[in-house]
Amino acid sequence: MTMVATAMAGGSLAQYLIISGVLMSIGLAGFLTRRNLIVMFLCTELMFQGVVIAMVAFSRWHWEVSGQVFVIFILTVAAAEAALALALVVLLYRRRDTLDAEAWTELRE
Amino acid sequence: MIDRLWFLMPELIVLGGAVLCAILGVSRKVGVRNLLPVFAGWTLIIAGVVAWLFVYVPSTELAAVATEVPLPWLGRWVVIMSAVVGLMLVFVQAGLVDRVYEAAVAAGRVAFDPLRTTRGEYWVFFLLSVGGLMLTSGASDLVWLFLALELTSLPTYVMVAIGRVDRRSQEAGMKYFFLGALASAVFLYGFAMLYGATGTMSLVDIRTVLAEQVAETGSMNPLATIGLMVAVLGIAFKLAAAPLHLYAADVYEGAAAPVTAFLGFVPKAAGVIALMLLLSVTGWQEDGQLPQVLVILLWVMAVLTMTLGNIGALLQTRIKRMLAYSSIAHSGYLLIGILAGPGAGYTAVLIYLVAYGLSNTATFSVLAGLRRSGQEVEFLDDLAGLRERHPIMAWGMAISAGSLLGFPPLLGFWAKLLLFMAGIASGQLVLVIIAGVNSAISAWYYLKIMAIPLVGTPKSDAASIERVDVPGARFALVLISGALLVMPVALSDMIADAEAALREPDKMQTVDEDSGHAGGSAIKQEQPSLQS
Amino acid sequence: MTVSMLNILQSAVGVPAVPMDQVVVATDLRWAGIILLLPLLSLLLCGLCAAMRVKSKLPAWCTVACLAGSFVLSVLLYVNYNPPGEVIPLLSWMNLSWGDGALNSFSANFALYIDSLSLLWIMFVTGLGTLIAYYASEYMEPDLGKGYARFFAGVSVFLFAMLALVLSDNLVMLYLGWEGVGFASYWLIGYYYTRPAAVAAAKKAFIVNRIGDLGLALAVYLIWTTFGTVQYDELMTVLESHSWRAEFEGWTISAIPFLLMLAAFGKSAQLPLYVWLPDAMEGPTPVSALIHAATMVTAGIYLVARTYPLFLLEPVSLHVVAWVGGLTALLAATIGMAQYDIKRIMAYSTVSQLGYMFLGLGVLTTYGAAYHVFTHAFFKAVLFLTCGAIMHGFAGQLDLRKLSGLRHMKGWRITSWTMLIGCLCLAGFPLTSGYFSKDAILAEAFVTQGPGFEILGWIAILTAGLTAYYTFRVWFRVCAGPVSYEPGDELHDDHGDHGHGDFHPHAPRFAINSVLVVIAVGALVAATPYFMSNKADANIAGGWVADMVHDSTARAGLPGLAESQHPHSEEVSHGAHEHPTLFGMDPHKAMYFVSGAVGLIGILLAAYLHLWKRKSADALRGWLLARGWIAWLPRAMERKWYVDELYHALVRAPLWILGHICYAFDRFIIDAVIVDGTARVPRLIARWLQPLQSGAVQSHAVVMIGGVGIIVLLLALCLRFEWLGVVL
Amino acid sequence: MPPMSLMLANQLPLYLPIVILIVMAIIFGAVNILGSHLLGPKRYGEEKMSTYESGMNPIGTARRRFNVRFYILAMTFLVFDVEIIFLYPWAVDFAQLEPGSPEAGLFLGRILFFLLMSVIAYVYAWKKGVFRWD
Repeated sequence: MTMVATAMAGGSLAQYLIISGVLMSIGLAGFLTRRNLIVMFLCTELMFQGVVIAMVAFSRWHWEVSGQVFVIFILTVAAAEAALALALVVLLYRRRDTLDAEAWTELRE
Repeated sequence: MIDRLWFLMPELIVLGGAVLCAILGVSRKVGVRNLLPVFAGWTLIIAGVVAWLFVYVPSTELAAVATEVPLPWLGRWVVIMSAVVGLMLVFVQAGLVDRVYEAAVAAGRVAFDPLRTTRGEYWVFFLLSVGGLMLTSGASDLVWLFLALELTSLPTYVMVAIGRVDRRSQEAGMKYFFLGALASAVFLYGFAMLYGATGTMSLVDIRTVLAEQVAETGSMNPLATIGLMVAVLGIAFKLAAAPLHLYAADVYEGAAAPVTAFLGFVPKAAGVIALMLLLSVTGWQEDGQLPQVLVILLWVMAVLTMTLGNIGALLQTRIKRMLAYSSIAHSGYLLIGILAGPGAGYTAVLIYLVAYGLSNTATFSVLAGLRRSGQEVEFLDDLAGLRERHPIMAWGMAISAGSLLGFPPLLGFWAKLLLFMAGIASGQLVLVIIAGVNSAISAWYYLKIMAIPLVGTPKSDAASIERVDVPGARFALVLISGALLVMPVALSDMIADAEAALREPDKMQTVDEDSGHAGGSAIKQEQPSLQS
Repeated sequence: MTVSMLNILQSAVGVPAVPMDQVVVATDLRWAGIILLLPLLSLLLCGLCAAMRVKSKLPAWCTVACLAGSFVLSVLLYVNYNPPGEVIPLLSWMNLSWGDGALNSFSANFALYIDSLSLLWIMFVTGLGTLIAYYASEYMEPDLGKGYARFFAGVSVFLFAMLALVLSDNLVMLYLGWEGVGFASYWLIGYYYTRPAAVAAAKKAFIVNRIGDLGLALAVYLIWTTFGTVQYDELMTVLESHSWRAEFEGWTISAIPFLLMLAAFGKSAQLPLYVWLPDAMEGPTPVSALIHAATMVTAGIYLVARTYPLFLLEPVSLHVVAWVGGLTALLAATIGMAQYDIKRIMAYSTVSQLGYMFLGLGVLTTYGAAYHVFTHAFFKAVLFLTCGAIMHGFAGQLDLRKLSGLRHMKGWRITSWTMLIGCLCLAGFPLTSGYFSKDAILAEAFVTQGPGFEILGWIAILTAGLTAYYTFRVWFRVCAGPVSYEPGDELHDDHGDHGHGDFHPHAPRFAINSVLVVIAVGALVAATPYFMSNKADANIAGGWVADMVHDSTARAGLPGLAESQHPHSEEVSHGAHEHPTLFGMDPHKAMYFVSGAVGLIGILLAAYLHLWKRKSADALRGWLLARGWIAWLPRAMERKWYVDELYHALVRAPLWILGHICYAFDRFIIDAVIVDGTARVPRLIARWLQPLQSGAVQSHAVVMIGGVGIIVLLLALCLRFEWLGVVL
Repeated sequence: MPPMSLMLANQLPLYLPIVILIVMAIIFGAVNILGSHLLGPKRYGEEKMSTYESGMNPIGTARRRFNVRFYILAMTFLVFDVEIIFLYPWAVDFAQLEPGSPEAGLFLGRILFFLLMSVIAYVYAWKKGVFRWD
């Protein structure tokens, strides 16, 4: 375990950014390809977490704490969004009995 | 003791009003629930007056506090603007939200259930969102900017969904929420890169660090540049600027007309102000130049936005969709001002926001004030012959659409003129010419909006269009139409105020050193004096 | 780092505003503001009448009274003003200054600029406005209680805007008036809004005018940045001070006249923006007479005359003005020859005559142009008003093939004879007013030196002949010959139950007849200013009208003015060195004979083809159409040289196509292909792709993210970023 | 700066313990499943194939709707849950301030304001009837 800790302390920033980018991309790909509203929402959360990892990594890299403060706020806003998404999903499900994003295409040109 | 919290006074008042609305909204008494719009309105009035008379009065100690904020006096303009336009929106929305449920309770068909009423929540979200817009103007760091933007947009998602009981409004809310969350993630990623490149969250410090980097390496840090680009593109969602504009048509159409009036102004204004802060502080360096990449980016966005918006509006028959596309086009015009930069460009943007916010609210107040067999008016042609039944509505529509088109002598014309002049002055002649051509294209559909209610031949079933029984929307319409006609008289005052709002902290401080308490006159000393 | 908006203005202002020495600020003439206020009052009264649903002719009388008041005050103003020009401040509006010194300021106030040019204009605008409003009180009778008040409100708005345009002392107020007359014109062309053609015509007029307005807006801005002021008196002072020229040799000097020209061509219906004017005839005839013949369309001439010193700085711009004017005159005349709708013929003749006026401006004879504006206002108003009387009486009949011999019909004699007077003037029949004003322009085309001006002169003479021909084609067909007529398709209610067989045309009554006679007499009398002595400068020809221009901003365009009096037009030569001749005579003298002869030939040709041998006109047309080598000519003339079709192809169609491409993209690519189309893609791919592009949320998201990605990638690649690896 | 692949290669040894852990976990799982599959007796019957072999028989479908109050309660929980995130950093900082100083008072005041907001949220939820369960 000490080796892991060493990696955290002196490890390359690139690795964290790659993880962050991968999370971001997975979230994006999921958002674009999945049709279930809840899964889509989870994917946006995944993107937020990608940002969070980047923030923490940069914060550590610069040895400056405000990045981590930002993370706390991002998590809070993400929680608020989760509550909102939950309410919205319940509302939509009651209306149509489905969570398929494709069922909601009444508004268009 | 003057603390930075002092600057937050109007926002705290709005927060207090929101709390009050939340608690009163679950009251069992109908009278109390009906008072909510009144509370919301007074909250905004008090916030505006406090900002006007007490908060942004320059003094030495306040100026010392203000140095951490990039544009400390911007709040004055934004808070008062939000309060004024917000008050108009209160009139437009009052009594129109949650009608079905409240009517059922009043008729005794259902028992009152605090869990099912949404009137209180609506006004809470309304106030919070307006408060978010006010907060945006005071942002000194990325965290604040992010929180203010989210505070502005999160409530709007709910307002869209609960604004009326309709499948389409729920669909609109869903689309708005999901795409909004996506856009938030995008601009957050941009913020993260910006932070990574500079190692600080504070906007002022970011500028210093970037300037140092430019001085060392001769060009801007690529990571910071990409970060800024991504952040700008993410914030473009709030403005409904291309390529993140597609949601606007669907959401505006799906939401209830009073909510659409709100959507057309508050999130857009917040986005514009966020862009102003972000770019003025990080983008423009000491040499007065924006990095070439950002210039190209904003240029392309502006052209795409106004062209796609206007062409989209050309072929619409549904009036809300048409206005949605037109509001996209207006974002494109606003981007010209942003591109023109601090000073003339931003001054024009501030004035344009007021003109656009008022005119937009007025057009939607017509739609909010009319019903056809209990439903909203959907097609433009339905308004034909409106003048004969409801002349005030028809003329108000003509004046506000004329102002959106930029018809002299209405306020919208002067605002557009200032924007274009600022664009030319900053060397963006081609962009302004494109905007002029776009403006000409937009005449096509704006004239339709103006002419059909006034001189159109009514359809056989036109009689079924009725006014709603709440006079708020008409009241707002008359007020705004009058304002659009009268405000150009005070144009030079407005320019002076807008310029004063854009002062940077250091300059303000020098003014205040010798002027003691009489802060109001201190502002006037450096701004253009008005002779009459 | 920040650049204040006012700083930008400041940096652009480099010219010290020299205190003006000539133009006097006259506060004692402030009552002149009432000239502007009276039409506003009339608008207010008409609005009240409309609101109270007045069914009588009250709105008409209100308008006539107010306009008559304006006219009287205009004449009083002419009597009372002091020659070099006066500024009458009314209301302060924009007075910005930033810092000390004269150069750090911008003003645009509601103030009146009174000089001979603006006085000439307001006098005929208010005078004709009064008469035509009186005429309209009878003409608009069928609309009593319906659109009557709306019509007169529109006329009042127009008069107010037109007077503001003419009287303004700065370009910003002129711009307001400019937009105002455009709006009033839109209002009145679309008066019969139930007719799709009228609505389309109104829209067309508005949109075409907007193109010109864009030019004016840009020109005002450039003038401001270049000269630091938009007020005429300061502008002229700056232009006349020699110091500024060394500093300002920028591109703006060349651009300003061309932008102004664009604005003038839009408003005054010149190539290539003339297409709206013939369509504007869809409005009520008094409107056509007032706005689209006599007054509003001359606003372009006024603008050029007002800013003439700016044109003199860039001689090429004047050459362009001359050529565009000459070619428009010819083109419109040829189209007018082949039309059958008399009102449309008059519309094309207006375009053609406006072309003459621009030709006059281009060949440095502002007084000729102004004189022609003056005479044209009268005789074209008469022609339109007679057309209107005929249209009114014959239930909308305007086809000259279906009307004949009005001269012999009871009650139509006054109409016929006043029309003859109008025709004679328009055709340039010797010793009529049109003859003198046209000669002044034609002769100067031969005198002034410029690229191909001699050719231009011959084109103008040819056009004069064509004008005489098509004018008398109308008169001989409609008023002369045997009596026969068919009613039009707009039977009023009182004729509603009559068939075509027992249709009785109702002849014009007192209001129309009296106005016709007064204006016709005016058209004849308009020749006298040519012989009245000019007080200001005995050296110049042209009589009293030359006097009118002499004291104004356009005085540089007076022939005979000594070279020394042209302060900054060294490049623009009047050709005084070698005096050119025409047929061995002084062009001014020769032109009396040449144009008189050409006009007579045209009239005789028209008499032959349309009075004595009416059959032969059709035979000639048939003969022309049968010859392959020439058949294109009559065909193109009848189809108006395919200009509308050309515009359709060049401007409207691409926009329409672009709009539909976007619509189709949305409909067939976004909705059909992405949403529905994926279902048809083979199942293997669909299983992977369908969720990507099916739901509407995701299709929006794809565009969003795709857009962001493409923009970021392109920009990043463009600027050759070394990728993120370098940063880390 | 070395190429990225090289940087990754340098870091790889650091991950060895994780790799070992993952490999061990896989081996453990695989051995158990394979072992029971190979060694265990195989007998099928109706009782054997039911969801809970030795428990109750399931009643109704698993996709039963839950009362919406569950969600509302969950959201209310979320508010107080997230609040904790802010209390921790505050507490850590507050401990370092000099007790009784005006700075500490302001610090305390701010967190009390923050808590007041939560209390108001609680009152609102209460009045809204979130905690009623009828």
